[in-house]
Amino acid sequence: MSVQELETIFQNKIDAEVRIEPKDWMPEKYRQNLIRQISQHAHSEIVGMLPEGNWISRAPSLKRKAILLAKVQDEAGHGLYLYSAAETLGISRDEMTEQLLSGKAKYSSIFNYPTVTWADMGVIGWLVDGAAIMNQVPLCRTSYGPYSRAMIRVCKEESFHQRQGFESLLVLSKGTDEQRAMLQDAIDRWWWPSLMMFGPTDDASPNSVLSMKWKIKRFSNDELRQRFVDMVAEQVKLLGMTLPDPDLKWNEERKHYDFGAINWEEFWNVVSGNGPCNKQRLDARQKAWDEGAWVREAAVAHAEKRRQRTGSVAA
Amino acid sequence: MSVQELETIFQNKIDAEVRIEPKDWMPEKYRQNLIRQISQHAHSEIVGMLPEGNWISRAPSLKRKAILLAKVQDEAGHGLYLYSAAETLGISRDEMTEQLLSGKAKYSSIFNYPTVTWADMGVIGWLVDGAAIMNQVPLCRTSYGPYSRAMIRVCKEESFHQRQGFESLLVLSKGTDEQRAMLQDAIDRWWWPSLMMFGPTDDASPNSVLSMKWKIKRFSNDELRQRFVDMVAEQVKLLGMTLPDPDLKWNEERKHYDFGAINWEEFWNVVSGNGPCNKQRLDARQKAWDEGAWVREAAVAHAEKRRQRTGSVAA
Amino acid sequence: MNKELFEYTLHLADNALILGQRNAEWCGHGPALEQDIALTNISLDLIGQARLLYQYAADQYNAMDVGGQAAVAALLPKPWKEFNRALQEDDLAYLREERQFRNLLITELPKGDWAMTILRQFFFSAFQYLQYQQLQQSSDATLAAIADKSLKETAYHLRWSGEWVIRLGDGTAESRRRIEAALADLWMFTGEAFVPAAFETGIAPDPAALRSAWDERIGSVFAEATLDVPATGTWSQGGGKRGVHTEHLGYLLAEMQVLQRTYPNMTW
Amino acid sequence: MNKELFEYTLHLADNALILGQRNAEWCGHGPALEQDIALTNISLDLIGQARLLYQYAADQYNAMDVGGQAAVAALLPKPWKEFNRALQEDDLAYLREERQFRNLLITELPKGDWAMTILRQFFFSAFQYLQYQQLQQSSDATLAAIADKSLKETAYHLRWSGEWVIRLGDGTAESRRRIEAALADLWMFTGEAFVPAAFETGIAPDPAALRSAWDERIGSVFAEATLDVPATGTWSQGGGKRGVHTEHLGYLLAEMQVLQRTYPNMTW
Repeated sequence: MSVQELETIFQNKIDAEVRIEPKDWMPEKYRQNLIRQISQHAHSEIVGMLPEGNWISRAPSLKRKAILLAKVQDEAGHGLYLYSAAETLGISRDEMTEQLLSGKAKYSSIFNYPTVTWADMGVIGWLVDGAAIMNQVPLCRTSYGPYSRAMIRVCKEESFHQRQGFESLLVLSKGTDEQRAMLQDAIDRWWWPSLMMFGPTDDASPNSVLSMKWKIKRFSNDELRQRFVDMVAEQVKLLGMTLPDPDLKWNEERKHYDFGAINWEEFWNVVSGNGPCNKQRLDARQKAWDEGAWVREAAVAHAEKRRQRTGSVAA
Repeated sequence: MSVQELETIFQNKIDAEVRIEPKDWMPEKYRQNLIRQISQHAHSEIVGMLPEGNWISRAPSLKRKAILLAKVQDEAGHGLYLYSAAETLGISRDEMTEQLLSGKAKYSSIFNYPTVTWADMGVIGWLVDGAAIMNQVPLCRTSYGPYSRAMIRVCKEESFHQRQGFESLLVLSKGTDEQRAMLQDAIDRWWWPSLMMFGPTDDASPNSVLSMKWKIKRFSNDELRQRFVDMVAEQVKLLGMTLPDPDLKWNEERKHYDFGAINWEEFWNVVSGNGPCNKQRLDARQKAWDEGAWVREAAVAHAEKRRQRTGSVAA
Repeated sequence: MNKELFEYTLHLADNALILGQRNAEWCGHGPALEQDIALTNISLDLIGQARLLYQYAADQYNAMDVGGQAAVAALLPKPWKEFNRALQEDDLAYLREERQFRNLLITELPKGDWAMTILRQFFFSAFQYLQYQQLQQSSDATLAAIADKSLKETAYHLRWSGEWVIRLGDGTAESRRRIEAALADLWMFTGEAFVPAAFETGIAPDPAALRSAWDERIGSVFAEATLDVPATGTWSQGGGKRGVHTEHLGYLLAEMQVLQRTYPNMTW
Repeated sequence: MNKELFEYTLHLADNALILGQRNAEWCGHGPALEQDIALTNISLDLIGQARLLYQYAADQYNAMDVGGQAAVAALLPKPWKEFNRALQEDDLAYLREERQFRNLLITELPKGDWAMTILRQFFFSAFQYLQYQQLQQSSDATLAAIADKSLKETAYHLRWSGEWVIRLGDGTAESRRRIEAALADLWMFTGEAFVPAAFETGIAPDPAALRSAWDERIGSVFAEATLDVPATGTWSQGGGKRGVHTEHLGYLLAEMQVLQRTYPNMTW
């Protein structure tokens, strides 16, 4: 079959909502696009452990400590599913880790902001996980089978995290003046970075067109961002808090909330390495990787010794 | 002159209270004895920085933080004077450090106990520095000149530390119930180890006889210990606290306080390496030494570059 | 009697909490994702056990008569005395002072490298497993139930850490060097568990009776790991069970308790 | 006006305290006794400066009328509000929360290795020296007097740290590698000092005016150290002056404040 014929079959499958599986033929660009996106998503889970991990040791109750630990652990699990999904496309976890550490692969810029108070834990669950879910739910139907299946598991757990996050904020919102002030402060700091999580506006989003055609993506950045604003603008009322945007208001005509201009200069700054914690996050991953090297080597060496012993017994 | 004549001259000087100076002839055993004692004393100052250093970051007021920092810094200074005094006997600071780290040279066992609460800072000043001064004041008249002069400076500062320590305990003793309980607890933990600082009883003290003859030492361990008990048994009343010894009581006949039996098994255990913090203290010194190596090397290399440049300019 | 049970319950809870807290420091920093997840699991199990035990200790206290409460007053968190409400699990975890903690010293030591963490976990789990086995038979129904529930978890911790001891001992030269260094640091902290404290009487089983089974377990794993077991009967550290801790615990508590100290008696 | 001066005084005090606290971590652990002593001296100087500045801030507050006090309420330590006594230096150091601290981010970064500590001290002292020089001329007599007293100390810190930058830059390959790594970590934290905060108006001199003199000082020492000065005008971290700190400060405060949080309002 010619490449053109293969491409036609491929696109027909996509259009018919048939999942592409690892052994199926796929355009090289589709494969590369997926590797980029899945590994970026996996890296985001792993780097995303750090800002929340920052408060595990200081969680204010044992119940919250356990919830937070379990949540960060889930993120490690998501990283595992996603690395596995990407591996079906012919790249190893070690290669992906190399790309993360060298800066070649990206991760979500939101994790380059510091977690400054305990309230950040709940607000991350609510806004950051909320934005992530908004991005991710459509990915449960994405055209590549292993990715879609990984996302179904991820989304289920993420929704749970988001509910937990919001629940912890409800507790704060009913708490003392200090707790309410802490909550408002956290919302003020995380609101705009959360909006940036949907990526550049549609006209400035280079990879989007092809991703839509191949049904890797199903909604544009701006569509998803608007949905998120509409959702959060209502939820924040339940907390008795406000969003730090004087331009936020319901537009009866559009049946959507209008909102103020996003500081794209900050966005590109953080993406290009100049966020408050970019270096700190990569240094932490590099350190874990380097300090884990002897452990991974020992595990391999021991397994090899075992194998040889079993072999010689069998022989 | 024969060695015997030299020895006679030497002992006459000693008996006439003339100080021995670095260039004077001295018996090899006198030299070795002094090196052992002075370097042990220097090491004690340096290792002694660690238990107190443990509370610098947590001192409960800025005034106390500054006092504690300055005190620990003074101990570094004492270490410097004493290493310098020992160096006049033909041993380098690096050699002495090697001996400390290898375990060949000892330091005062008192520093192998952990500092558990803030009250330990004051109690160390009062009891540990108090016992040290009791040991050290006679050393201001010790027969070896550089050692005697170093000790005059050391003792002056130590007395100041002891007064400061006691003053901080007076504050605690007038404080809240918690502060008083913290103080009594610290006294209970440090009392017996402080008594052990005077070393084994006279009949079990191997180096003492010669040291007395050479006027390196001037009072026996038991004499000094008794003076210390007599002093502290009175001072503790000013604090409204008690010493943890049911046998402690004034003996009208001896005009001294009687006191209970010391647990010499614990003493020898700690001396031989089995104290609560022996390994921790040496590990800390080893770490500082190892991590400082590149710094010391850089300083030497830079000085050498400078010297060469100056040389070539001059040439 | 009540006092001993209360203090013993705190001892068990403190062991679980402090080691859980230490292990949690690895979360996000493990040598590989799988190990990160496994150690976090252990940490979660331990914190879960601590919660059950603190709740039980609080229940005991709340049910005591005035005389019983007075007898354990020295173990209670001071700030709580002004809250005017029943004692709760978090009061015990977050508001007691260092001298009131009854955990074994081995649980509070810094996490060190992976070898230190693994070996400490192995030593501790081997003890805790035997301790919970004894407690399953306890006449105290609540302790027996908690032990029963926790035993499955601990069996897993023991197996997992034992496998890692074997991997590191019989892995590379580097892993062997590291686990031997960890052994040199840790061995002196292993004896404390077996020396009965004043509160280990009556309902609390005698820990000294567990020593030989523990030795056997260590011996068999070490044999497979090609490691030498240090001489038993050597000198051992102690103090944790009477609240005299290493210099490490204070820092751990300052960090762990900071929010409860800064914002006392709030709901989170 | 009063508010700005109060907040500015806290900013100066927090800078000195937090860096003093960081440097004190070296006490007993320095690369050689002489350096241990020298860095402890710097730490002592900084803590001494912090005490004068906190005392002055407390004096300002205690002398304010009700309106003035209300305007700075958000900067005050909450527990103090129940002490029913005048504000004191230690209340400001020990009982404010992280979001209330106004120090530059560079002062709170972990001490790192000797190269990191030295280079941070050099960058900071070079700024503080210029800042105190400006303040010597201040119309606020107390600030002018504190600056005047502190300037001699700071001149020494600057000279000492500058000499070490030269030693490390022009020492061994290893020392050069390390100071270059420290530079890569620190440079992005150097710009914050020069961006005026809302409280740097009126009595507080304009820090932006100090940039060129600072650049010059850095340039001349770096030249001698054979180090390259990174491009100026690159992106810079910020947030410390409005209380948004790095993830490091919370841990430092938890440790530093633990006794005052555990035993509030006692005399030590």
